[in-house]
Amino acid sequence: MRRIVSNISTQSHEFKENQADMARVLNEFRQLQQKARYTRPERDMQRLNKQKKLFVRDRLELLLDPGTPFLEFSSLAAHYAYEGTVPGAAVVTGIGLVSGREVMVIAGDASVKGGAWYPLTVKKMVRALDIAIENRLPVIHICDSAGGFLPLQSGVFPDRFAAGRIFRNQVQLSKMNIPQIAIVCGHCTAGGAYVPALSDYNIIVRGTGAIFLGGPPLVKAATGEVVTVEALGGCDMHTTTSGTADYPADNEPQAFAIARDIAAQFRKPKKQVIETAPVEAPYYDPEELYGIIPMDRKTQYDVREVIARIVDGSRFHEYQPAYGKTLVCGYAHIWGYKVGILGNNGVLFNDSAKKAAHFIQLCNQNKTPLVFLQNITGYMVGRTYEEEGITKDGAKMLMAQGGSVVPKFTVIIGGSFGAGNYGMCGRAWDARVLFMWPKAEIGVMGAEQAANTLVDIKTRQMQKEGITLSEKDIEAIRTPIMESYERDLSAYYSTSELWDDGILDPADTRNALGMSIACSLNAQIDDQSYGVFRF
Amino acid sequence: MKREFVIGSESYDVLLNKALGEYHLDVGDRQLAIQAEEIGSGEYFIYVDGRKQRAFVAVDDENTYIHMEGKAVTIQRIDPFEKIMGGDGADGSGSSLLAPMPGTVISVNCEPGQQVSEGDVLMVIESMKLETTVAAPREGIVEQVNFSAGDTFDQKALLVSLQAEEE
Amino acid sequence: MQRIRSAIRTQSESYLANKAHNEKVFTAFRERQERARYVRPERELARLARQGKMTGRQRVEMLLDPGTPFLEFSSLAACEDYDGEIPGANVISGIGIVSGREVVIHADDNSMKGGAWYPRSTQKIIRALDIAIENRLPVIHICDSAGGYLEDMAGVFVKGGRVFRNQCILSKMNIPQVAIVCGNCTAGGAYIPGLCDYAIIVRGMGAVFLGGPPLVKAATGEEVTVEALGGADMHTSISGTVDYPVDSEEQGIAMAREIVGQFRQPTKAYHPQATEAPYYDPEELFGILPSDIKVQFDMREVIARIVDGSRFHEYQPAYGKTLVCGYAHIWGYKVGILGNNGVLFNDSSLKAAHFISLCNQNGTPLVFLQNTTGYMIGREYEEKGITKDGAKMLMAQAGSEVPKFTVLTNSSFGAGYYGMCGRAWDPRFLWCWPNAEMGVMGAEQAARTLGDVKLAQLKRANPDVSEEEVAVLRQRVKEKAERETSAYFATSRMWDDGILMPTDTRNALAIALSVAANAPLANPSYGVFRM
Amino acid sequence: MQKIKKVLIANRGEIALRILRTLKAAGIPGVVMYHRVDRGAPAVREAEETYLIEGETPVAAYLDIENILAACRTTGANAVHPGYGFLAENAPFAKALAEADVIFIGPTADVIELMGDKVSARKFVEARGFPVAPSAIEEDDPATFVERVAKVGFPVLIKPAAGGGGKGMRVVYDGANLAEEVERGRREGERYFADGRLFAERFIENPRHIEVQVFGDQHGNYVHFWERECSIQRRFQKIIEETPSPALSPEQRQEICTAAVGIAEAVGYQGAGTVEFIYAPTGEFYFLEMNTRLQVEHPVTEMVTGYDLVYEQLRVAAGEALNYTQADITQTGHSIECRICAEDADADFAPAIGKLLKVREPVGPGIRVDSGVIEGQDVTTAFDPMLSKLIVYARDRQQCITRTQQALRDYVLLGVTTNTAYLDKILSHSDFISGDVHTGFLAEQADVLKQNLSQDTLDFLLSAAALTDEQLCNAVAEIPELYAAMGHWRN
Repeated sequence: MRRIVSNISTQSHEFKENQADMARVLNEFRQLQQKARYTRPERDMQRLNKQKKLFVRDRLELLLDPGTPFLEFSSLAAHYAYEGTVPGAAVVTGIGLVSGREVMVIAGDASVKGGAWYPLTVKKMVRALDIAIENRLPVIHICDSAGGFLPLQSGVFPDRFAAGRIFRNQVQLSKMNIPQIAIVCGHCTAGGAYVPALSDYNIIVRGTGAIFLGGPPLVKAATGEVVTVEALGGCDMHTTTSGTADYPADNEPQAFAIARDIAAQFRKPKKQVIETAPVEAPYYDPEELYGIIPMDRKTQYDVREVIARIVDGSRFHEYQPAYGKTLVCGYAHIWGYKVGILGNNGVLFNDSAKKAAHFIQLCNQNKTPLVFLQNITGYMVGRTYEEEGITKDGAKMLMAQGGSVVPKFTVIIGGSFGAGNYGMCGRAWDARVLFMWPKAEIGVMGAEQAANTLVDIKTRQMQKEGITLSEKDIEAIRTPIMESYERDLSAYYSTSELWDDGILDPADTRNALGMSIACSLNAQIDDQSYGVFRF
Repeated sequence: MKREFVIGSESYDVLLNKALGEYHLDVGDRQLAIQAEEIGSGEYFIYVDGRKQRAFVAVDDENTYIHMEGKAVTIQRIDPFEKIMGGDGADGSGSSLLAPMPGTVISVNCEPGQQVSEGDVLMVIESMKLETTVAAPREGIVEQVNFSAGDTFDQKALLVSLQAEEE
Repeated sequence: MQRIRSAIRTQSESYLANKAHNEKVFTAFRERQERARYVRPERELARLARQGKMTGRQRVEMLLDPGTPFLEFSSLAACEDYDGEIPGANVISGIGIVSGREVVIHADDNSMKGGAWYPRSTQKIIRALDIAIENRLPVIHICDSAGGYLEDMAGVFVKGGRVFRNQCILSKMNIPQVAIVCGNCTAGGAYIPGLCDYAIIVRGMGAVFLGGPPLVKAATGEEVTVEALGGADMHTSISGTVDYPVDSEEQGIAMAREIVGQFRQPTKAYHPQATEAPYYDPEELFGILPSDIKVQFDMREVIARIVDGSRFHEYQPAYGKTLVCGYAHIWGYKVGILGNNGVLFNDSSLKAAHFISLCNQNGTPLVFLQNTTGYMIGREYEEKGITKDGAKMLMAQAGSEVPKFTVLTNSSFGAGYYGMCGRAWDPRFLWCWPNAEMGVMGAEQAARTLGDVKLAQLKRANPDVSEEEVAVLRQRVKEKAERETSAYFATSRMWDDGILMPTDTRNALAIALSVAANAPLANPSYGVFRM
Repeated sequence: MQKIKKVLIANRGEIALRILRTLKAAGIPGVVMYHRVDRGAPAVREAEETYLIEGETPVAAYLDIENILAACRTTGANAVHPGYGFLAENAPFAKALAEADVIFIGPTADVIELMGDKVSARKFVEARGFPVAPSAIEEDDPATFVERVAKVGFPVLIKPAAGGGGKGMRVVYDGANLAEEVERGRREGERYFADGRLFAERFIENPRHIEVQVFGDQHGNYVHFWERECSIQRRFQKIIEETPSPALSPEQRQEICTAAVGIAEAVGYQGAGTVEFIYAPTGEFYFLEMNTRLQVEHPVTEMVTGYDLVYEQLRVAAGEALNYTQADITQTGHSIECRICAEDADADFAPAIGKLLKVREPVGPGIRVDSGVIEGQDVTTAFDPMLSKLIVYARDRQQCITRTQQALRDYVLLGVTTNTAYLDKILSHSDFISGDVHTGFLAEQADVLKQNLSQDTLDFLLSAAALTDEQLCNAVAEIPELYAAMGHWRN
């Protein structure tokens, strides 16, 4: 495989400007992430301390194999929700290694509102369990939650992907023979009690862990019975009397050590075999991405420069290099795993869409996972293209992509607009994971375009009512719309709403993809099959 | 994976990993590229960042003995996770010893106020034609003994209780 | 199979009181549904007349085989969103019979805001397509939408992709789809016909393009007419994006019927036996359902008014009596019914897990009739392992291979809602009765708990709170709790597949049972039961 | 040597093997008696004939005279070599053998009795004009012993009248707790030697310990085999011995050796014996005691003189006459012996136990290892912690030191903590190299002699420990390569 020849000059003014801009953006991103991870009100930390409970991040370090990576999902979930008072949606999820096994970790963050479940908490947990199901990953639940956040119960409780889905997914995992461990470090009340109960193995920490369908106050209210937490659902009761919990632990570190021991008993998954090659670091420094990604999202740049900084040895076998050039397709290796990459280099035309459909089929046939690098404003519009059947060519691409049996991975590296988001395997299309870069944007159309369209409508309405608007009036309407749109388009908004699995530092993309691909191979790849292509 | 290596009174936390065929050892904030080549039974060439030493190594359950650079050093190996595990907690540090099944007390081997160690026999009971010893699950002071020899008891009867542990 | 002996006396005071109360509740529902279906602003109807278009609902009626039922989904979707201005979320969806085949119909409701897609619209389409996937039903799309509602595009766009993803999956599953393009299909919407096996376009009315003329002009400066850019003739003769040109909507619908007539009839996983009407009049349900949600009623009385001949083989009649389990037939289809008769105890949970396993073993679909306040709490039950017994029930229920159907008859609170196959547990269909309430806890309890919290907050800020202020706060919290636990709140958000009149339950379940048989049944298999 | 038909070796460890080797070379059958705990020991393995003994403790078994008499009866051994330690200087034992008509390879019982008792030995020597340090003997008047000790002058050394090997010795620096120390010394004497009588003498600061190997036959011939320097001691026990002593001028050497032969002659000594002297920094020397047996450190003498002292013992015991004169015995070159002990020098010489997992003895010119252990053997606290002796010979002292150091470094003993590195450290000390040492040297230099590991060595050690930790490597192998390569990455 040939090495991509980069045309980037790291000494150029443009590069340095881009780099400085990215430094600013990344700095902001890291600060936000740091804050979401570690900054807590003093009294919450004191409370944990008083309860002899560990901070969720420390729990993770006790659980995970030392010196191994952890791919955290959606660290900025709920960033814009609940006035920003629920960092990370009060739960930490991610893939890590425990006793050498790839596992999904779902850890309630009791330092945020006692670990109460907000609607986005539940969404994040359900998503993590979906990832576990899709990738057949054992799950380790670290339970420490005050329970559903009552004022928002309607967002937590009833819907298909609300809290019930957590337990439903647990059952599916069990049915699929994918083990789960629950470590009960705090209270598991009401529905939450089912998290340990539906786990194959559970550990409960003496003195702090408790499991009950109704806690002492509720019991008192319902039946008048007065009972202590320990007697109602404490460690010793459940491990000796009810059998609802399996392993008593004297303290949290011991509980995590037990969990590690349990995980060591898990059968190792039989991995789907795909093509691999010896691992090679990218020839070009991934940090050069900072200077490659333009300051202005609308400035076009060559996606090959991105590929060169993600793949092994910066080597890339480009498929149909002369055809449908607005979509770059080809094979490469990431951490040794062979992948088929589709990266946008402009608007999707008929030929680019057909090229995509063809290349996706090839990858399905030879069981090569797909990586989509989205930087797309959509499919080409206009008479020529409609006459050529842009819709049905786009539909071919969707049919091939939506019908794929190989795992798909999406990184939104720039814009993700219109049907391009769909064609390039957006959220609705079941990418195993979907990440965004900090400057990425996602929406039906760009903010400016949307704002203009809306202002047009408003102006026409006013005109109908006989009012003519001055430039200033129009600006006054436009500006707030623009601002609100820009927010809604931003990666931060997307990640807040869990439309993605998290924002990535571009230089982290290689590792994130490497881990995601490795995990995806726990599920066997079916034989290929498609729907009907509209030819 | 981590180990705590103890040499004399000094303790060293190390982290070993193997990436792309190469072992790396993290010691403090330094990372060493290391390798061992067994050249004879218990005899090795050890490479650290490209430098070489010959070493004789013998290992038993607890220690590693290394003869290198003309001297022998004993290194105690501690798996931090096993260290945390300690007891399995199964018997718990619980305070109440409940009868596992109905039966008769054969003998009482402790009295209230007595200091007992983990594993001390507190009572011998008989049921289902089997004699079972009731042992102290942890160190502590006997709080209450609820039966005398010859007494019968029901399942889950509180046989002996220990004073609660100080927080 | 024995007939249930009803203990209801239709002349009793409580019966009559209940009936009076429920008639009000049910009438209010009917009125609300009528409004959502048919009442439209004059100017919208005038616009349609001007364009020579039928309403979405008229199109559906014309499409269906005459004299056959239509099981509409979520007729009151979005009824509590968007100020109630987007009736049925601008989408009509349901199961009907076309050319003798059961199909899912998705028709854009063009009679409000040009049929624009709101977030709830795409949600409703996606749900209809999910139903099609789960039950292997062909889909007929009647397209006539102004496109995504721009002011809420964030809510439409990212999740909306699932419409098209589901279309691809249906195609991959060999389940045919037909699109009738009666209006503009712009941007993403263009993919609905694009991804269908068969697409029909009405000349002069329908158009398909990724970007309409204004967008094209803005993007490239090109000026082009709708017809030239994406009209019937262009697509059916030049691009090949659409298959059949037709001259009118009526012709389009007729063409669709002809196409559906070509579909292979599905192989059913199970078949009905001869049917029998319920012995007891379903209308009596009006007097059985209590006027106060806290008053207990015997679920057997409900079963007696839903199942064939009111016959019911009750399983373990003496054990775990707060859950009624047994076999019955609905329109000839054998079902296993689980109905709540009180709080779920350890024994009732074990009974449920056992009975569900039996039904999976013998391939009997499950019907859950919910009236639950949850699982029993307290020391004794925790010691007996109520959580792990509940977990067994969940494990059996969620691990089920047979189709499941859920009806919320009265209250659905706490984990009981989950155990009895709530929304997250993938019942093929889930309906609420108009009187039903759902939530983590009952409205009263929620209002009390939340009110206490809010009051404490208020008192921290202002220690001299007046009695009136307290009363106002309590009232506000109570109203909010009541609203959020109501069936309307639920159906607006599509936590269900629609509100159902109790008397319609028998028919709805029968249609559901029939379509569910399109998907083959897998052998029973479960996760690990925590013993 | 017709008189000696078969020799019972009434000892264990390295000395048993060392005696056995000479017997084998001389063509005399040897029997090795052993306690069960020693069943894997090299002497037991190499012996053609063995004899199992029992006792309440392993030590008691070797000390049981009846055991030995029975062994002789059973095996038909008509001679017993006691080695050193155990019953080597036990007069009743020598008597019992004589009564049983078994040859005791050593001096006569009365000589043992005379010289084995420090007090009587001292009196005997003093009376015959040999130099003796100021002292007090308890027996003379037990009631005034403490006062008399105080009169000897501080510091004073109190030691059991019977005994040796440094056991039960204590230095008292002032009168404050003298009575208490005396009492303690008595108890220890009773415990070690079943004899609580004490003896005190002036403690000479920074003395050297120099001893002379003497030999006598049954025909009135007496020679010496020159001196040995034994000043390197820890807890009053020698761990490095050498010959010639770097401290003596030829005149002094002659003087001290002549004195030693004189004492041997005075007592009519038969066989191998050692006369020990205290050698003060000022150059005076005093008689300390006489050991009526072979010494642990005898090999250094063998190395520089070329004689097999065990062989000579056999000959004398068989009644043969020394067939050489003093002039025939020359000191050539230099020899050092290191006692390899199972102990932790860095933890106050705490005895170490364990299984010898790996043993690899040094080899090379001038290197002799007298070992009592082999790989796989358990080292317990049942006996003395000495595992083996490393004896090195070279043309001069300087070469001998470096050769010894190299041999120590090459000596692999794993599984039990030993003092090889400590010995190496001593040999590297500039005072040792210049020969400027005394019996308190090790205590004085304890800090300097502590082991310290350089960063570099530590890196290698930790690496070796990690890479040979099978469990650790297995756990590491559990981590898929990808994750190991990424390390502690966080997004």
